[in-house]
Amino acid sequence: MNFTSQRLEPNKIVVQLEGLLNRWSVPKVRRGILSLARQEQVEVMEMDLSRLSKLDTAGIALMVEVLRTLAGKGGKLRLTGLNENAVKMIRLSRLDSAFDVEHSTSGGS
Amino acid sequence: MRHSNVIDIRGLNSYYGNRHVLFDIHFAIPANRITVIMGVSGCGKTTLLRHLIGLKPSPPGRLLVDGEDMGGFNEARMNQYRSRIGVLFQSGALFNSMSVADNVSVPLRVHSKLSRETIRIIATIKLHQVGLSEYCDYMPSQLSGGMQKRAGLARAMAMDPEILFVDEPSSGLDPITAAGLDNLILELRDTLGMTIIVVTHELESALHIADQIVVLDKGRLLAAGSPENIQSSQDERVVQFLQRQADQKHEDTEAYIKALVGRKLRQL
Amino acid sequence: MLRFVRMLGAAALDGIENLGRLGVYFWFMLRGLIRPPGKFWPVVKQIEFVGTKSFFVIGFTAISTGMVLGLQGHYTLSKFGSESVLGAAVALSLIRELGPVLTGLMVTGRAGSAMCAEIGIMRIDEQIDALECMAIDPYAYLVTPKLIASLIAFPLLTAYCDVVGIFGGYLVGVGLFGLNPGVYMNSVQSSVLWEDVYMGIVKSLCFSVLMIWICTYKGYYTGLDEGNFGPEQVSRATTKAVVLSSIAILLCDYMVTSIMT
Amino acid sequence: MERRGLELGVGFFLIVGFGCLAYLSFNLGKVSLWGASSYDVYADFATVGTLKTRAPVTMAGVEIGQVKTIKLVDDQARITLEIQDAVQLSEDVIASIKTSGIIGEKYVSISPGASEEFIKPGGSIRDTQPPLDIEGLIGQFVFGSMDKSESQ
Repeated sequence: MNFTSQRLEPNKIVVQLEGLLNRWSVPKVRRGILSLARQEQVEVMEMDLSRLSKLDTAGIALMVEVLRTLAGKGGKLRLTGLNENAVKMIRLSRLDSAFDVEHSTSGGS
Repeated sequence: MRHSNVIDIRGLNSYYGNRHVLFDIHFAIPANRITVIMGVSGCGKTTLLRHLIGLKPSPPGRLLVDGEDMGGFNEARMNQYRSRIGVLFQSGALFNSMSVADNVSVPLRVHSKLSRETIRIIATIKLHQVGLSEYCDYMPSQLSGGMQKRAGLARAMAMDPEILFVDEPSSGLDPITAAGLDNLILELRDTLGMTIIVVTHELESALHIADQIVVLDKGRLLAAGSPENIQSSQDERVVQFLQRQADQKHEDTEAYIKALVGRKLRQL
Repeated sequence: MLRFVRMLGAAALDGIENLGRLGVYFWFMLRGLIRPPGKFWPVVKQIEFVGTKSFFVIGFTAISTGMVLGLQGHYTLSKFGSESVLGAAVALSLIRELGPVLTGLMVTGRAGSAMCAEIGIMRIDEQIDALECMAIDPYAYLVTPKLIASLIAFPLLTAYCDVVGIFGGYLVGVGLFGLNPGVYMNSVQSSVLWEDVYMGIVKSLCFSVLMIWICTYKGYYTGLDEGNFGPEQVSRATTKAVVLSSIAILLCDYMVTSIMT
Repeated sequence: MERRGLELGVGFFLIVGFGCLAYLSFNLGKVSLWGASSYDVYADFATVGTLKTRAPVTMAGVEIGQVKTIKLVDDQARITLEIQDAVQLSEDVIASIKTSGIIGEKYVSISPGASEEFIKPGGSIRDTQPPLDIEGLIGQFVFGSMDKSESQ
């Protein structure tokens, strides 16, 4: 599990996740991603999941935490590049309305 | 490459002390499918389940997991197998000393390094899936039996298992909740490709969800096949089971009289 | 005749089997020490259950025992005109004997029975099966924290019992019979040796292990003798657990006393 | 909140429990935390009477140690005295066995010496006095053998 972050605008940050995001890898990246979301100016975080091979409920929980951090200061979390697995997991968790999901890549619906 | 049958049962016999409860059971549990084990109470369904989840040791060579003999599992290998499965027990088996959310968190707390926050969110997500997210901080004793069972299902799903064992999911539930559970089970198969084994005696629910139905009777395998096959079966006992006829020949008369008067009939 | 021999044989085999299982159980309980899950909070909770919640009952037992010792001791000693050693009599009998034994018995009745019932209910409700299916060692999860907590709580409760009991004797000796407070305390001080205190600690440690071992074992194997599981098996197991651990504590008390003196 | 109550209860229990245990061990049991704060000195007596191990050893009435062991060596009683580190014994001290009260326990009393040299740990006290033996005393008086030295 790896992630890289990129500051596009002063208030927008793009996080690219790579590999497996599951209950083994979440504890390793949680702190880093949350601290990005906590930065004062950041209002929009975009998570690029296109290189994510697997996502489990722990990964979803991490996204919820990020969402909560951002929502606390009026920010937004945007998910892009979801593969089929990610779309299913989010739908199974009944969170499709909570996340701002971009349904462009690989037909999930 | 994954073995297409997750579990192979090859001639399993089982005993409680001297009592013979399972006779030469033969069937396979295909991956990513729902297998329903049916039968009247006391037919050995639960015993079979206990073999499948390793609570009752299996004789060597009779039970294969991914082609590997479960009878030869040592403790570490068994724990590895168990980390892939989730089990919902008949009673729900919630720990009554802790809240519902804590119950769901137990496997995560023991087996992962996730933070308390993350675990709490996962527990809430799982409870939401079974329709109990408002009851996170209730104690099990404050829930109805059906709710306890649903919370137990949430706990069984906490680790995102590959194989889910469910013992009597709908007994004691109102029809609407039971139908909701059936749909959740179908959804788990469709979205996550889970292998699900359901033990039940409710025919309607079995026909609705099953990809494969296994019928047990008095410890013997009566029939195994798709729901259509089972329904069109010509076997007398299967037909009887399906039509839910009262089982007239259940007890043979002689044994009945003997039990009553303590001696053989002809001696009377 | 033959039947009697067979019955005897069966009983012996049964006994050996039970002993063997008890031994294996003990080993699993110890093995739990080095196995996950983490034990800090469970142990704290158990200390609260075994220790803090026994405070009142132990205090009450101790003070009444101390007062009775004071009364009886004064009666006997005054016949020899040596009331001045009342403190020694009370303190020594409490520290060497009554403190550990009374604490052991009272805590068995209060906490041991509850532990047995708790684990017994978990057994009949499939909760222990559920633990195993989550790949959690039920011994490490359920039993070992209780063992650690008792090993910590028992000596402390015993010490508390001794001190309160000595104070009870003081109340009677000084308050009722007008003994000089200095004489009483001096007699306590000069008679008690480290060896006596040490013996009390050893005893309380032995008793804590015995109580946990027997009470949780009986709970863990609830319904095993009868082969079926139900609430009445839990109550039966609890009764047996309390009786057996009390007997074990008394026997062990004699053995430790005879070895250490 | 529930957790705070738990912590408070357990903390309270631990404080009281360890307090009681400490009182029993240090005050009543006379344990010193600094275990090696004493040294051994030997003394041979013709007889020790009814002296018992763990009897106190005093100097000028102050307890400075206790009797550790009593053994028979060369037809004499050899006792080991455990003396507190803070106390140094001159070479020429005299150890005598005395009785506290009439029916009281025997104890070892050490009368101060004047020498500049001190007994080292593991050394022995040369001058000893056995307990007062009334019968013997009378015998000596009657048969006039007063010049027979009683101590070596």
